[in-house]
Amino acid sequence: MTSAWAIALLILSPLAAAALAFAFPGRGRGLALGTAAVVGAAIVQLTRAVLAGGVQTHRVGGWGAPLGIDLRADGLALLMLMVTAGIGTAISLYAQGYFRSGHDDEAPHRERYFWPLFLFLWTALNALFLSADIFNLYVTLELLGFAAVTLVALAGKRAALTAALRYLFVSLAASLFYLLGVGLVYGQCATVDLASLAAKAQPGPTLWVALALMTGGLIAKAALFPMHFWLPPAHANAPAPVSALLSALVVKGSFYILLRLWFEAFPALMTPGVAQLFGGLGAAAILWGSVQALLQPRLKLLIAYSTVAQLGYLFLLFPLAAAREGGFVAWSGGLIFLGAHACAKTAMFLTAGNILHAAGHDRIKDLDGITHSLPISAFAFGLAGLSLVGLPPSSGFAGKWLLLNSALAQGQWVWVALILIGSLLAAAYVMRVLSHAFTRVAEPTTPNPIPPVMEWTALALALLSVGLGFASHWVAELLRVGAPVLMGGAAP
Amino acid sequence: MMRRLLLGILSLALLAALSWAVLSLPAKPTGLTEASLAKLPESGVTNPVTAVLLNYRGYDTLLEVGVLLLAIVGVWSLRRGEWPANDLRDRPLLQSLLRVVLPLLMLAAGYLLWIGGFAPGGAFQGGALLGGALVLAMLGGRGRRVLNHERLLRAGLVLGALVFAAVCAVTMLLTGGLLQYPPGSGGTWIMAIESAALISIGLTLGLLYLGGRPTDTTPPSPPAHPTKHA
Amino acid sequence: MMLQVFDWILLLVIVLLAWRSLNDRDLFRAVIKFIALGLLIAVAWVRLRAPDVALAEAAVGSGLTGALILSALVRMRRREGAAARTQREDPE
Amino acid sequence: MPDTDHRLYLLAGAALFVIGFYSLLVQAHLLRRIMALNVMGSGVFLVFIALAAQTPGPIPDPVPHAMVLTGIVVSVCATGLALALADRVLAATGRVELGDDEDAAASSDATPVASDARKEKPAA
Repeated sequence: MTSAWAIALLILSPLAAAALAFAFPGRGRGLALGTAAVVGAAIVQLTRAVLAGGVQTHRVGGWGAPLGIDLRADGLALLMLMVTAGIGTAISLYAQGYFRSGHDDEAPHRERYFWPLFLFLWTALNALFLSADIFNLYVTLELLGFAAVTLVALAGKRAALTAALRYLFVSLAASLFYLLGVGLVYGQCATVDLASLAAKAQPGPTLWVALALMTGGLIAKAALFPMHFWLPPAHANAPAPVSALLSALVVKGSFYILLRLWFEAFPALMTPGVAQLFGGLGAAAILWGSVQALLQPRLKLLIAYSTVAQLGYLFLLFPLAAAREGGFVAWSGGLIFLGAHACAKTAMFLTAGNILHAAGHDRIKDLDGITHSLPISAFAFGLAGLSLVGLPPSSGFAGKWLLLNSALAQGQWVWVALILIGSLLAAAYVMRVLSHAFTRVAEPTTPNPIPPVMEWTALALALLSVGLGFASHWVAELLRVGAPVLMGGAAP
Repeated sequence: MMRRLLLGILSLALLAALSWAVLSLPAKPTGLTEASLAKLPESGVTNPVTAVLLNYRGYDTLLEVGVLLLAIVGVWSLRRGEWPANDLRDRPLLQSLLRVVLPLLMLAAGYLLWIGGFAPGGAFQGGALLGGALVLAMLGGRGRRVLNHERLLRAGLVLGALVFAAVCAVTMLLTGGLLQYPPGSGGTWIMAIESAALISIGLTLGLLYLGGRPTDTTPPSPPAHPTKHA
Repeated sequence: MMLQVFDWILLLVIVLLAWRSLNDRDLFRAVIKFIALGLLIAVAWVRLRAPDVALAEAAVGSGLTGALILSALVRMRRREGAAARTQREDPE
Repeated sequence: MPDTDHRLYLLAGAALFVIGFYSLLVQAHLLRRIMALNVMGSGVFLVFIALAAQTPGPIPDPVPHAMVLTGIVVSVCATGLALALADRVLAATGRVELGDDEDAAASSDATPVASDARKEKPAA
């Protein structure tokens, strides 16, 4: 398999599987697992190629930018593809158990539509991570948004429907902000190719406004404080596997585009003020999200607010990685943390789904003794919490450690303090859940049985989130391939 | 009221920023006109817009066909379709009009597809006409046989995406490049994609009007008798 | 000169119609204005020498979107009517 | 094309975008919000097409034209999806608006629909 084939298969196989899953209802799970296999093989191949030969670019149609569209795989894109594939595979295993263990009449309907929508989501994510063209990214964003919104609505309950519609409105308006920005950029620079933009972009009114529009749209989609309001209801009311996908991957798609825009296409516009502004919003997100998480009565809402908080860490990457000194340390730290959070959050939402199905509710104060009935799930939640808080040897620790080192090296004490406070708050809300879960009760209630696969997939992801910590050196090496020039990374 | 005022001020500020941005654009932006025209002979079509849509930036269109399919999957997952309330079944004159108009619309859709290669038109415009024809048919209480054949509908809806994906794979085999057509054969490949896409686009747009999955879409029995006596 | 005047009038009407179509108290009239707006925008595409886009706008942007919204309006009115009736039966 | 002032079209595009955005924020009715999003979209497309008309050469730049065609199709898909979802929301809540208050405290399980059937006062 050449790297061109690998790139093509990463997009074509989930797309074709999505279409087939719609045409042949009932084959969804097989198609999803088949996609997981093909995508996995393609990623292995592409990783080999990238580590051996640097950034892999494929010119669609043979035209090349600016007339054509380029697809590009560098270290960052590969990391995102890997995280997506890992979580996508886990969800492929988990979902059937989830939809069949619930006790409602609509479950077959939900399962039937879950598979094509899920595969469309996967298509959109793979296409987004490989795209090097800001208009093409718009199309992937729409694909991603439609799939995400519909998946939330699949829960069918009133709260889920309302949350889905609000999410759709935010998502569509945000896409239009982004698209208007793309139009202005094209008018100014006559190209929509990320790589060519860096050479052509000169700060000026048009580009400032364009970038502000695109950033505003992407911040809303990424649910960065103060545009986070739509996230908790949507993520908390969606079916558990969907919540996991949304928190772990979907919001990060928009974050990924922000990184590409500011660090690669428009580094000329990345002033210290802009970087500090992003950092400030991230700080507010960490504090606000964590406090809200502490106050939530329901487990899924707690996890959703935790997502609001943890997204804040990702935005610390802007002030820390924009510096030439120690920039790459922060860059790799932030992105390792992204992977850690994705796996941990998936594990947590899957656990919450297990609890909902087994106990029939997810009220935190009534979780006493849940370890007795769902020992594996409780253990998975604990492990995921370990990584979320950032305790060694988890990958959450590795990511935060690198961020801290970078902040220390640059003397940016505010961020040092913030990372530590955020970790303490995370420890507090994780403990809040665990203290209930591990409380012994005299007469444990007998829960509804759930398929073992639901527990084991949650555990696998929690283990992955911890275990990735041991691979952080390797991840950093991967990320070096094609890292932005801004931080002194190796230019392709 | 306070909220409106605040949002009004915010919007005016946005308007000012946007005006500033568009007025600062270069008076003669470079664009890609020249490049598009220069490569036009190699693209397999002579309408530059079609060349962009299905050749230079054909990959965008692949994803767009995916968006269309996703939209209908989403709508079907959300609700059951409803037959239009004010259907025209008991109007014989309109019925005979439809008998003429529907085939004409389908013919026009095919025509638009065909001329898209060298004049304004193409699969999207043709598909829109086809969708319009489907809407009219539904309003007239026609097309029931097709609409109740769910398997057939699903096949028609995914046709565009699957053919497009297949062309991507075949071009990979032939030239090693995604959507890189072998020299001289661009027109044929584009026509293959567009023909399949036309059917899917038309069906999608028409079925969006139905607003849901077509289970139990047997139209309610004609309301004529009970209402007349009421 | 004539054409410049035409552009001015066209764009003025487009902007006003856009405003009215979103803020008309009567929802039905608002929808009709919205559809008319789509047709006028198709004219703008012709003025900007974009016939491909004009065709798509007239068929999809104005025609189909308009039909979708209009039929949704009819459906919503029916549902709202039903909801209002059941509410009136409530003592509250 | 000397007889068309493209800046006028660019400004009109900006105006449509802002009108749509403002209405999206202040209007509560779901249909109006969906129409507002469409108007925003038209504004964006107007900017694209006006830009294309300005480029030197015998014909307008076909690249933005193709992008707008893509955008129009995406818009109609979004409208179809939004209308279907809005209808579900109406069926579930009896309201054609999104409440501000319900989600934060909403428990996902078994809240009776009736408790939420209160309607806001119709505007005059």
